[in-house]
Amino acid sequence: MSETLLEVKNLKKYYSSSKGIFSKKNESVKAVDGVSFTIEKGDVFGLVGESGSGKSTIGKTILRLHDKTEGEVRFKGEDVFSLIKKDLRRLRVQTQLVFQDPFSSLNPRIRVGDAIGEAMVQHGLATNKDVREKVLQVMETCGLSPYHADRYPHEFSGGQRQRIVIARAMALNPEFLVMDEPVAALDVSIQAQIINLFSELRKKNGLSYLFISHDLSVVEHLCTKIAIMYLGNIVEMATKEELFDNPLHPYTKALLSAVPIPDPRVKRERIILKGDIPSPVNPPSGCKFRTRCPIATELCAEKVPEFRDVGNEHFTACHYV
Amino acid sequence: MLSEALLEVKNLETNFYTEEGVVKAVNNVSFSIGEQETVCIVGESGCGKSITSLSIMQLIPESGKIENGEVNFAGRNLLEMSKKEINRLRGNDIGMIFQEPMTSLNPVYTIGQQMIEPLQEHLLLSRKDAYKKAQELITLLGIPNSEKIINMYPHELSGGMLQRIMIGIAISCNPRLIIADEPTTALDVTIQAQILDILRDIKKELNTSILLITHDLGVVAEMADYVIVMYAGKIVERGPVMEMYTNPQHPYTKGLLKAKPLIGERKESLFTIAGQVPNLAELSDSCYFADRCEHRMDICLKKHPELKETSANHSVSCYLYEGEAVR
Amino acid sequence: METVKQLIYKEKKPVKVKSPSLWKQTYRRLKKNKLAMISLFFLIFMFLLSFVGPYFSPYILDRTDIAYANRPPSASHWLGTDNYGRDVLTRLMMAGQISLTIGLASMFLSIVIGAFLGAVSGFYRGVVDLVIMRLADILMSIPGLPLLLIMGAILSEWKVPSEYRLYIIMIMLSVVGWPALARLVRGQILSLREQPFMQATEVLGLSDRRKIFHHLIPNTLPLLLVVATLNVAGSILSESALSFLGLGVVPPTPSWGNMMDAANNYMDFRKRPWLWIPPGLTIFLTVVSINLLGDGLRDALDPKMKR
Amino acid sequence: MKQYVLQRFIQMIIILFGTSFIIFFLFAMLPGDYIDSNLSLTPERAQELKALYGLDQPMLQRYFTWLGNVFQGNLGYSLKHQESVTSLLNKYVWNSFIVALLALFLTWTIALLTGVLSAIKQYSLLDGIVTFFVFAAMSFPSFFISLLFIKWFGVDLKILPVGGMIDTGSNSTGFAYILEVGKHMILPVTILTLLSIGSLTRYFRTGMLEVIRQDYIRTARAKGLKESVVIFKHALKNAILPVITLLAFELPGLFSGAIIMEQIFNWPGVGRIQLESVSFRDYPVLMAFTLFLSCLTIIGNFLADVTYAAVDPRIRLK
Repeated sequence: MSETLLEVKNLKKYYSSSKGIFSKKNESVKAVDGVSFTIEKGDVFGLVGESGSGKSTIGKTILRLHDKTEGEVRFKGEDVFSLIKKDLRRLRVQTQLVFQDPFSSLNPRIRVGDAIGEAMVQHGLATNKDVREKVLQVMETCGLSPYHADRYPHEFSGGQRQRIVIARAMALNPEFLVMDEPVAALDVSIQAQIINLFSELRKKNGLSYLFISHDLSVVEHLCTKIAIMYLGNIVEMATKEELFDNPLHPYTKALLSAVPIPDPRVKRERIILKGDIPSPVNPPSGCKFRTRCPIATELCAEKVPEFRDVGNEHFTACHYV
Repeated sequence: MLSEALLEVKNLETNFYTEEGVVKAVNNVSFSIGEQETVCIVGESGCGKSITSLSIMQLIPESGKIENGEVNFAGRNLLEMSKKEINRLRGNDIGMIFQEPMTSLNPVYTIGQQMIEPLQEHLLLSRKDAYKKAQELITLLGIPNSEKIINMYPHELSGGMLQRIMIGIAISCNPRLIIADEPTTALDVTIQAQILDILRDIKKELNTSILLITHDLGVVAEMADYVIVMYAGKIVERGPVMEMYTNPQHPYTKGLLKAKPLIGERKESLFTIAGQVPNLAELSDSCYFADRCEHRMDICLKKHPELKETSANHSVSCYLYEGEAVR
Repeated sequence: METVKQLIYKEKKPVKVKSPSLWKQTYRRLKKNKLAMISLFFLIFMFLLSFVGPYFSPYILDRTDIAYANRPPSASHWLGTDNYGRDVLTRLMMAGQISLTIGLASMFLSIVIGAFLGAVSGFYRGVVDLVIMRLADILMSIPGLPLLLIMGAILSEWKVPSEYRLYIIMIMLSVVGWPALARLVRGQILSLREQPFMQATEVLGLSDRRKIFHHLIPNTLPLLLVVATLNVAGSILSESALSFLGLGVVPPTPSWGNMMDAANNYMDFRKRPWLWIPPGLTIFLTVVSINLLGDGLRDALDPKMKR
Repeated sequence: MKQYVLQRFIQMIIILFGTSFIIFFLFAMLPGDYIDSNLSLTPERAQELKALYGLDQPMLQRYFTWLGNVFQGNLGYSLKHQESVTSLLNKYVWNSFIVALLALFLTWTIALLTGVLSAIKQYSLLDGIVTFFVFAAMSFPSFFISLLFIKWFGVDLKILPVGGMIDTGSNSTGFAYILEVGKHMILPVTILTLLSIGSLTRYFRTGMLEVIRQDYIRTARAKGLKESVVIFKHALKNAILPVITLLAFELPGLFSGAIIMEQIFNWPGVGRIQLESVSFRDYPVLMAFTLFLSCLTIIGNFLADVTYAAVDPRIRLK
C-alpha cells in the first residue's frame, strides 16, 4: 500500500483581468478550472500541456506561491492553504520548486555557495560552521565542483545553473519537488545530463516529483503517471504505459502524433489540429477542445464531458471514448 | 543531387568582437543548396547556425563582422554586392522567417501595412493590388477572415498566426530560397505541426529551396533532404538525411541522436555528452569537441580535423575517419 | 551506464578559484572608462581643494581689506580679490565646502526618505502604496524651481539666520528630490518581486528579514548608487541657482551660487569677470564630472549594456 | 480605452486638488500678511478686519473659499502692479509663451535629428561629439550660461542686444517691430533650447538604440526595404511613441526653466514677474503662477498619457 503524498481536489485558479473599479465586465482568466489528482510517494507525476493549459499555475498554486480560487490541496493530509506562517515554513523544507528559466531563478548578486546554504542555516539544518561542508556535499551530488561555490551565477552556463538551482532545492533534503519545465531552456546534450540527474536523485533520496513539461518524450522517459491538460482541465490521466500505449482522448492522440520523430524512415499519418488554442478568458462551451477536435459533434458543444475512469486507472474526459 | 547549386557558401567566417575577446561564431563554413532542396543546419545554442543564416542575408548584429568567404547566390557573390543590390534580393529572391513571431513584426503597424511593403518595393504593385495580394496570401496560409486580419495589429494575433503571416511575407515575392531560422521553436507542438505542414506545401507548390535552421532532430528528420551538423562554429558532419540518421559518424552527431529521449523507447537512463560547449572566445588549436569526446586521441588535442568526404556527399570532420591517423 | 558523478565535466581547474566580489568587478569595469575616471579624479581634487585647500591659503576668509579691493588675478591673488579685498580663490574653496556639503547631504536625505518610502510602497502595496505615490505625484506636479522659490520666500519671511539657512536648504532640496527616487525604488522593487529568484526565496521559506536585506535591497543598490550620484549634481545646480537669486545660502556664508551674485552688479559683470566666471566654471565642471561619473557607473554596473 | 481615460481623469482631479492644497498650505505658512504687518491697527480693529477677510476661519474652510475664487477666475490682487493677477497673467504669459514655444520647437527638431543620427552611428565621431554636448548642456547652470552669452555676444562682440524685448525707447511698428523682437529673442531662445536639449537627445538616442536592436527591424531589413525606410518608418515611430509623454511635460518645464533666464535677460515674461513678486513680497502673484504652472503640468501629463494610449495600438485596443 503506497502512501499518498499530495492530494489535489477540484482546484481552481482564476485571475481577474478587470481593470479597476470602472470596469463593467468582470472577465477572468480561468487558468486552472477544476483539477483533481493525487501523487503517491515515489511517483513521478507528469503534467503535460501546451501554453495556456494552466500546468505551471498548478505547480505554483500547490506550493502556495499564490492563492487558490477554489478547491483543496493537501500535502501529507494537511490542508496547505490553512497552514499558519510557522507551519508553512515547515512545509517549505519538505517541498521545493525547480524553475524553468535557470537564468532568472538565481539572485545575480549572491555567490552560488551562499545561495545553496542560506536556507539550510535558516531552517536549522546546518550551523554557520558546518554549512560550507554541507553545501559542498550537496553540490557534489548535483555534479558541481567545489570551487563553483565561490562564483556568481552569471559565470555559469544554463545547464550548470540548473544544477545550482537543483542543488539549492536539494539542500533542504525535501520529499517532494515541483519541476516547472526544468529542461525546456536547455540544449539536448545538456538536457540529457539533467534528466539523468533527476533519475539518480530520485533513486538515491526516494523523492517524488511533479514534473511539468510540454515535451512528451521527456515525460515518457521520466514519469510514472501522466496527466494531459488542455485549457485548465485534465483531459486524460493514466499510468505512463497506459497513456502511451493506449491513448484515448483525441487531444492526446493529436499531441502524440504531432511530435516529430527523429528518424526519416518513419512516415506516418499525422493528425493536424485545426486552428489555435482558444483564449482561457472565453473558453468554448461544453467540451473545451471541441473547436479543434476532429470528431466533435453537437453534443460536445452542449455538454461538458465527465472525467471518468475507463478502467485500468485510466481517466479521460470525452463523450466518444 | 541536383547539379546546379542555387546557394553556395564557401569558407564563411563571421567573428564577433566582444569584451572577452574575438568570438569565432562562424568558422570556415562551406555548403551548398540545390534548386528545390531543403537543407537543415542543426546544432545546439551558440553553435553558429543562426549566425550562418544571418551572414548569408548580411543581417548580423553590429558587433559582428563577416571576415572571409563567399556567398554565391545564383552565381553572384552576395558579399561583394552593393547595399542596393542586396536590398533587391532580400525579400524578393530570398525570403526569411525568424524564431520569435511575437517580436518579429512591428507592433505599431497593421499586418496589412507590413505585408504590402515587399510587394510594393519589389513587385512594384500599386497599394490596392498589394493589399489584394496580401489578402490572398493570408487565405492561402489557412487563416480565415483575411479582410479582418489585414487590419489587425500583431499583438492581437497568436504566435502561430503571426508565424503564418511571417511566412506570407517571406513568400510574397515568389522567392527562390527561403531561410527559416528556428521557425517553430517558440510554438507549441500542435502549432509546430501546422507550420511544418505549410512549409512543405510551399516547397511543393512554389518550387523553392529551403534553408532550415533548427535544434530539433525530429524536425530535421521530417523536413530535410540534406543535413549539416554544426558545433562551436564549425561543420562537424554533413550528409544526406538518410545517411545521417542511419550511419552517423561524428561522435557529436551520434551523441545528439542518442541523448534525445524517444517516444516509445523507455530506457533506464539517457546517453549523455559530458561537459559544456566551449567558450568561443577561448578556443585552442584542438578539436573543439575533444573535451567532451569519448574517443579522444592525442592528435585531437593538437589540431582541429579537416572536413573530409567519407562517402558520396557525406563528409565528417573527425580523425576517426582519417585513414592515416593512427592512434 | 556511467553515473552522473563519473560524467562530471573534467574541466581544467581555473587558476583563480574565487571570483572577486561584484563591487570589485564593477570597479574594474569603471577603471576602463577613461572619462569616468578623469571625472572621479577631478571630483577628488575638488574635495581636497575645498576641504584641505583653505589650510594652505595665506588669506583669512572674512578678512576684508578695502585697500586691496577689486584686484585682477595676480601672483599673490591667483583669482584676484573682490569688492571687500577678500581673496577670491580662498572664498571659492570655502564656498566649495558649503556647496558640496549641501549637495551630498541633501542627496543623502532624499535617498533615505525616497528609498524608505519607495520600498515600503513596493513591498506592502495596498493603501500605503496609494497614499505615498499620490503624495509623490502631487509634489512632482509642482515645478521644482517655483516650489523652491516659495520655500525660499518662507525662509526669508521667517527671518532664518544665515548659518541655519544652510540646513534648511538641504531639507528643501530633499523635499523636492525624494518623490522621483521613491518612484524609482518602488518600480524596482515591484519588478524584482516578480523575478523567479524572489519566488525562490518564498519556496525556500526564508524569513522576511532575509528576503528584504539579502535579496531585495542588494539588488536595488546599484541603481540607487547611480541615481544618488546624479542627484548630487542636481542638488548642486539647484542650490547654486537659489543662492544666485539670493534665496538660498546668503552672505556672509559663501557658496558658489551666491559668489556669482557679483554678476548682478553691472560694473562687476562687465569689468571684473574674475569675480563670477571662476565660481560658474567650478559649478559647471563639478556637475559635468558628477554626470559623467554617474553615467560611467551605470555602464559598469550593468554589464549587459557593454560594447 | 474609455475606462482608462476615465480612470486617468479621476486621478488627475485628485492630484489637482492635492496640489492646490499643498500650494495653499505653503502660502498659509507665510506670515506677514497685510494686516499683521500694519502696526497702526488696534488689536480689535485687526480682529475685525481678519473676520472681514475670513482670515480667522479654520484653514480648510479658507482653502475652499480660495478654491471657489480660483474657479471664478479670481486669483487675487497684485499689490505691486495694482491690478488683478488674472489680467497680469494674461499680459505677460504670452511673452513667455513665444519664447517657450520656439525653444520647444527647436529642442525637439534638433534633439530628434541628433539623437537618431548618433544612435544609428553609435560610437562614431559624431556620436562622441553629440554625447559630449549632451553632457555639457545638462551640466550648465542656467544663470552662468546666460551671463556668459550676454558677455560674449552682447558686451564683447556687440552683435546682439543684452536684454529686454525691444530697444530702449524704440517705437518701431510692423515688420521692424517683429524684427526687433526677433533679435532680442535669439539669446533667450538659444539658452532655453540649450538647457533642455541634453536630456531629450539622450532619450531619443537610447530609445532609438533599443529599437534598432529589435527583431522587427531585422524583419524590415530582411524584406529588402531601403535603410531610410527601415530607420524612419519602422524604427522612428516606435522610438518616438514613449517620448510623446515628455512633450506635455516639456512646455511647463520650459516655463519654469525660463524663470532665471527671463530675469537675466530682462524679458517681460511670467518668470520675471514671479521672481519680482518674491522680492516685493507680492505673494498672490507667486501663488497664482505656481498654481498655473502646476495645473499646466498635471493637465499636460494627463493629455500625454491619453495621447500615448491613443497612438500606441498595443494600449489603444485593450
